[in-house]
Amino acid sequence: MTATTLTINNATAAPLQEVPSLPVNDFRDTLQELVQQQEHRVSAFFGLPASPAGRGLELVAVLSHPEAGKCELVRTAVQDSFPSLTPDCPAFHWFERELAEQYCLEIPGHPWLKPIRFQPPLPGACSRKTATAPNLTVGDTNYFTLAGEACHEVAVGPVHAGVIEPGHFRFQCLGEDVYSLEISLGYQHRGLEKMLPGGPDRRTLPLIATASGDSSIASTTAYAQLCESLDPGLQPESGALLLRGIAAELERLANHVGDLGALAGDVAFLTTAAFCGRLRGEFLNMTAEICGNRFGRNLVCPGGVNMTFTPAQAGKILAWLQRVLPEVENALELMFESATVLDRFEGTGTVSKAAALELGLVGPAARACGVALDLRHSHPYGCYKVSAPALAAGTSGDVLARAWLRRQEIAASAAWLQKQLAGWQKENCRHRGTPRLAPGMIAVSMVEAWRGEMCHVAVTAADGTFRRYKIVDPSFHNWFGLAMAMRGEQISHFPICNKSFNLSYCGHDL
Amino acid sequence: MFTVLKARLKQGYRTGKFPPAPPNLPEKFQGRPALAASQCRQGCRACLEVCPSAAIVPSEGRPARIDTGRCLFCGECAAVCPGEAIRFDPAEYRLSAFSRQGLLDPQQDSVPPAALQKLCRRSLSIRQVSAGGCAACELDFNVLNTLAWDLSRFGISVTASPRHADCLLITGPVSRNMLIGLQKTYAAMPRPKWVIACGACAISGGIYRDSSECCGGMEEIIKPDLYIPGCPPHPASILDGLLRLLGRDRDAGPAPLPPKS
Amino acid sequence: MLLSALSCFILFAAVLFLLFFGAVWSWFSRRRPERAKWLGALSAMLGCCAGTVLALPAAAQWVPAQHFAFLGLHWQIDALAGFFMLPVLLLGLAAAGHSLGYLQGHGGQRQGTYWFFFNLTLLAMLLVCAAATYIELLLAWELMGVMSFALVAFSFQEQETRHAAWVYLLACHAGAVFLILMFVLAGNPNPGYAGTAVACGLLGFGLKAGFPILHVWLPEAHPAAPAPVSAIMSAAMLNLGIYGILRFLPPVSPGLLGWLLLGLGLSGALLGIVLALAQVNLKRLLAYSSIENMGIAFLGLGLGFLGLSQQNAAMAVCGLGGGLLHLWNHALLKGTLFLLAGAVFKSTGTLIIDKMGGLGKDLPVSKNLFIANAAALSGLPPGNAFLSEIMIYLAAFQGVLSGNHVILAAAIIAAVGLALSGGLAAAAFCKASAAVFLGAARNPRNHEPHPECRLMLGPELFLSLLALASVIFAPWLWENILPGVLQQSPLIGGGSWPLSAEHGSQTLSAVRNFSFAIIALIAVLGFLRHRQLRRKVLDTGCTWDCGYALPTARMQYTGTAFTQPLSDYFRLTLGRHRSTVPVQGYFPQEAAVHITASDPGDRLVWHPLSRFTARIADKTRRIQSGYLHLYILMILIALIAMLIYAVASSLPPAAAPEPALPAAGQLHQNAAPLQP
Amino acid sequence: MPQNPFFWWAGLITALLLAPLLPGVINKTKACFVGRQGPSLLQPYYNLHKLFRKDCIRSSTSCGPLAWAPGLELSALLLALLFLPYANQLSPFAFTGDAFLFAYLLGLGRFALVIGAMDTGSSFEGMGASREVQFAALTEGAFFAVIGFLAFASRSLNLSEMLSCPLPANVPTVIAAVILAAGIAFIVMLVENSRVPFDDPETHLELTMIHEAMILDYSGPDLGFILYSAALKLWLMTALVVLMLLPGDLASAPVLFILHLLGVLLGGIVIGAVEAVSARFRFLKLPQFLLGALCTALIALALTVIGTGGGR
Repeated sequence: MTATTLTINNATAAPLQEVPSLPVNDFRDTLQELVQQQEHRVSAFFGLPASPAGRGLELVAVLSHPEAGKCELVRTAVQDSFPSLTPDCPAFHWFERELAEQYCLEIPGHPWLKPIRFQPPLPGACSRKTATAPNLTVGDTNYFTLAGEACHEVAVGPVHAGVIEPGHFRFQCLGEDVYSLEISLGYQHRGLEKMLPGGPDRRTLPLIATASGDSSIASTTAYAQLCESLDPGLQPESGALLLRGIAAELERLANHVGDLGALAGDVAFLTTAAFCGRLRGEFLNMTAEICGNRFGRNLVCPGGVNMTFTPAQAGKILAWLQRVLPEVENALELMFESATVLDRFEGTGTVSKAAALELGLVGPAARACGVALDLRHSHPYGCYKVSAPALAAGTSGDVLARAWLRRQEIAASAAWLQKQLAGWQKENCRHRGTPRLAPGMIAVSMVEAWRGEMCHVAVTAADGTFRRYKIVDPSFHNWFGLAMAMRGEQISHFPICNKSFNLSYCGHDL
Repeated sequence: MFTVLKARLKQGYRTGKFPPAPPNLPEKFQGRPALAASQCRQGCRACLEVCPSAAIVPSEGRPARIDTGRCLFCGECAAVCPGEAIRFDPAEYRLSAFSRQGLLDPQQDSVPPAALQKLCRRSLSIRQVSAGGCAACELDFNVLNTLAWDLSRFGISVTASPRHADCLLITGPVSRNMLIGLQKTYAAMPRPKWVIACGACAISGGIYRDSSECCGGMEEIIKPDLYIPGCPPHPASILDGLLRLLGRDRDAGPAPLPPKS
Repeated sequence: MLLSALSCFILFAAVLFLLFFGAVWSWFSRRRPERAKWLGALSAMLGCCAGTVLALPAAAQWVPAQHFAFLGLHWQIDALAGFFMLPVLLLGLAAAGHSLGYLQGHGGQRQGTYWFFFNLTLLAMLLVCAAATYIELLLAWELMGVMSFALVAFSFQEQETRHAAWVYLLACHAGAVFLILMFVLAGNPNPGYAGTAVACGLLGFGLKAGFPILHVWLPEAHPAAPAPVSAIMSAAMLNLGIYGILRFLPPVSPGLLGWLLLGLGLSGALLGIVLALAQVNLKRLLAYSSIENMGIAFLGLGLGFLGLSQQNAAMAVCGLGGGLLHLWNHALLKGTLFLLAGAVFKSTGTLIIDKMGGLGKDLPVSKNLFIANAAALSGLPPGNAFLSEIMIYLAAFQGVLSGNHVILAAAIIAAVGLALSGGLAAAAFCKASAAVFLGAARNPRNHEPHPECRLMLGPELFLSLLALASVIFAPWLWENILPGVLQQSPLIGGGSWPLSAEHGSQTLSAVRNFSFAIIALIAVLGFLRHRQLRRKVLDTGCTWDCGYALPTARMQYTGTAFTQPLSDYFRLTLGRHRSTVPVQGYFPQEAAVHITASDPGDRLVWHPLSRFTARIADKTRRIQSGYLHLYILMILIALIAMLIYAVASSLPPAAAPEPALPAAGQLHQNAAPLQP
Repeated sequence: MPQNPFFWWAGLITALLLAPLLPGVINKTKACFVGRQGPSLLQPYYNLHKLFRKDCIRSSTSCGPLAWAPGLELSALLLALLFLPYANQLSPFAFTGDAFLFAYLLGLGRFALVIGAMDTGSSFEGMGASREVQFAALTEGAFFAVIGFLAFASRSLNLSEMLSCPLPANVPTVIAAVILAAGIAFIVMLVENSRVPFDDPETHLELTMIHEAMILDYSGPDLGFILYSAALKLWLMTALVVLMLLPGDLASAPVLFILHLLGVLLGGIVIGAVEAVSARFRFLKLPQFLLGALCTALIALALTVIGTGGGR
């Protein structure tokens, strides 16, 4: 095949001109070929308006291969319509729904073309359609319904029972049996993608950090890498990269421990729930010890990190970690030894490996199905180019697999962290700079957040500002996986299925 | 049973001593910001230019003030200030106020609602609604239910149904999509009822105050009775605010310090 | 107020005359619907009132038992007959009133036809109660069957109704055949036939009373008939099966009868209620609940007969009395519920529970009556059915205390079964009341629901008040009526010791007092709540919907969903069939689930049997060659075979061909469900 | 056994007053198990005090039952309280067969709650109600088997005598049977009161709750009624188990009074401990579990029959 795509490394940039612009049909064939025959993943697929007001829209696809460690870029220009790829490659379904919503693009052939965020069209959407865009009521769409007088719906959300973010779940049920679940989000939509073009400015970093509040380190790292790839003068030193890695693994530990505790809580296994709830706080406090904020809000910045980190601090955190880790092990042991807990987890909410591949699931949700997918290994970036925590794997794809996988990852990250902290030499790695971006470029930065692949893509305008900034949160890939996990389940299992995925609403809604 | 008991011995008793003992704050904690007028250089706008959420309010003739209701506690202003006039007090976590004005000037703060203190002093049910937040405020509010903070010992609980709630705790800048849900939840609560805005977004819209998809916080929708600043607020700040709201100041420790002038 | 024998006779004749005359006259004036309606209804109501004046003193033994010949036949009205006449009369009165409202809109000749058969059905039921010998019983029984068949077939335009009516007719005739057999065999001096006679009697009467497996006609016929007719059939006509057993069953040892009734009762109670749980048709649910309640009554009687055989007076009295009391309580409650189901049907035009919902706002009085009667029928205090159930529990626990291991085991299983059926009944009636009256309307109705009809409300209220009254008067009923009633049964009264009402009457009065304590407490608490809320502003808001913008009525449990876990648990019994268009692929476009529950009696017994007979019939068709000489040859062979058999066994040859009859009856009944 | 009605009345009044303490004890125990301070023992009282002062919100879907259900449930439980022999003193309201009235009064309370829940037309409440009737129906059998055992062991049909009669302590099988039956009664208590491992009163997840899901729409005094009723029911059933295990001829009435009170509070601690150490079962497994409970109760009865040589 001649160069139908542009191949670049993770966290690098290339002139937009070099990305082949194919006719729509060739574009579709290329994507289909890459995804179906060559097992590529769809990492991002988004619209790029020619100009804020005028007509004309380009579609850009970023595909990655789970082993080759490269990203394939390809684009096409469309008018009002783009024939759907979903019937052949289900991995595109959510992206196409997003395109239809953001740019009023017609996607003929899409089986479930419904809004995913209930957001008004973005600037640059087909102007003819924008005028007729319906005044949306959030959550008002044609849900799939089950026929039969006896059937009923259970509608959960947007305001859920616990302290959780809002989202709407529509179950098609008959009593306790769930026949199908449809997830309708958008309640957390804050217009983030609308606010980013024109940057980077003083708001950009805080905005990126709040894309998904529990993955601030991962988001800001992805953003920093983008800026660094677009500004050759802004190169972080190795210590800063390592500190980013340390913070990212602490974030992973905190969230995984918290998730396992929440899972225990949902089956009313009080002790582990309580212990893990506290232990999660310990990891957050370690992050706060490094940067003052429990979520690492102002740690990572383009060009390096915002904080100093001394061997003394490293020693303190190492000691702290060594005190906490046996307690974590103890709390988890308790849960995984309890027969009643295992009985609830085993065989519940199963997703098959085939479905995980076809739908393009990422992160622990995919790894638990036996899909070995980890950007720290496949597309190494930052400090992971030197060494990365061991790759965890599961097979059965049920709640137990997802819980067990988290336990493995906790062990792997903890071991890696201990090694890095023990070897910390640098006195000061603080370094920050103001990005001056190269114009007319496209850059891709993918990081392995604790939920999985997070992909940021930026296209710069002629004046060195962002023309388009695309964030693909791992949750964006995984929400549909949760819906699949609930097919044919008991409705009382939904909370543990949901917790075992623990997806981000705000990361999806942006 | 025995493994559980063994684990319990290993894990120990973990409810923190805060309050009334001061909380364990990290060294680099960014607490209440203060702007020392004496060190502030006339005509210098460095802090105004870097502040991502316009939290520094300039005023004619007088030194600028810092609106904690907008502040993200990122510390950029302190970093760029040539006179080192801005300082984030690493020990001052007590940030809550009972009026919007109190966030600008703690001395002008109003008193907490007396009816609430009479009715809910020992039993407060909170219905939390997340309205466009980034999940950080939610997570740090959730932390209060863990062993270490143990909200339940003060008689404060989180309920599933707004029908059981006395208090609505909002996080997030109130996205347009969440407005109906928020209003329905408030309407579903039995009277008397109160509202808490938790985090910069809920108070003023925070970093999203300019977004066309957000309503810029609670202020215009339902007037809050308690404001808890921060992005996200530290659990200690939230707990302190809740206890002050309930009139359990003795539990909550010493009164917040007046800002240094 | 003693009535002389003569006045009794005159009253009896008057009742029969009123009913008959009303029937005939409304038939002849069927071209004038208004006249036919009022003639029929008034005569039925007057007849029932007059009948009550006759039956109540008889039941209460204020007058001695009366025997008289009338129309050349022998009739008697004693305590037993009076006791079983009372539900017929009271239900007849209520149903006649209710029919006036229910039949509104039925013009043409239908009114006259309806009242003709209605009055004659009542007449036949009274005659069954008053029959003194076999002949009268059989005549009245057959009349009852045919007349009520016509009522079941009232809405004959619907295919389902026609099918139900045919099944019912076959069941009636099969029952009659068994009864004839019973009388023939019982008259035979050969003791070897006694057992068969009892078996035939139980089959014949059991077909009417809804014995398990024999019950299959019941859930077909009751929903098909107009609601007032279902009320009469379910509340009064089923009882007559038990009446037949108590009065006409050939002598049999109480122990054997006790075990039989206990087994039948327990299986009937559990089977009935498990099936009721799974129903989506409101009247079908009520019909299955009738099977359950008949089962409970049998359980009581069975325990009572066991007590008799054990010479355990407390057990015998509590069991027999409790069983009879339960029949009475069930009659009032189920009558009301069927009438209410009629009101629901009139209002919505459907009986499918899953299509309803939110009717409580349109029919407020009916809703309250339905919930109250449903709770009472689930055996919950302060309802009247609890009084009879507690007596049956007492009987069972007397058995537990008796010291006999076998009785102990049976009694504890009976008690546990009764408890289980009580819990399931509560579930079934929660489903019925909730899915019909509560929540929001599931389907947008195509017409405005009719307002509550006073003509229908009156009888419903009347029966409910009677149910309340029977709580008040239960101890009196227990002490003054039931012993006398039981004494009249040849199966019981022949015992060597008198039945004393002492057992249990203390319990009944205590329960009655506590029932009123509950009502008083509710009133007090209601008042307190009212006072507490008086000074406050009461807000009204929609049910908590998680803040979703557009909640719909589909977001509430349907009746089927409500009982889905329990039905799934009993799926082996229910034979539930899910026909699904499965949810397929990642983006399903269409899917559906329809659940049907089939009757195990039909599924496991009658359908295989009918398939078998159809196969046999298919094979024997070859014999039907159409050549006359072949038939003559066959007759010859048959005659010779009979001759040989008669000579060999030296028995009267008349008895030999008889057993072929029931088989034929069954065959018809089984073939019926196969009709398209 | 000496009768002293004063102690029965004292027991009744204690039950009415101290019932809300029991959930407090359970929560405190759970807090101890995980190492936190936990809510105050008196927290349930504070909650009730607050609720009775708040306003109500009526659901517009409701057509009545939502308003009267809490009162009906409370009245049923108040009456049921009259039949227990507190401190092993015979209840002055006892009559032959009151055990059945006791059981059915609990059923009435449940019916009221379920109808009230269905009145809201909410799928969560429907879900809770559906589960409630399911488990209640299946528990009923086990409960009656326990009553059968008690009736046989005490040769009485009156709950007071069943629970307070001295047992043939010299027969080991009977002792074993009593413990077995009390275990079943304890399980019945856990199911009836929606405790772990059958239901979880803590996780506020609509989709997995039973009791909590049914009361989502009550507010103010109505919710207060319901919470108080729930506390009463918990006290009632715990006292039942305690009285089964407390031999009537053990001591004098004042001592028995103290013992029965301590027993109930200890019951709260045991419930708390059970909740702390076990996860909640799958709903699908519960019916088998309850069936097992029924069989065990029947085994207890059989043991007694064999132990006492088959009756008198």
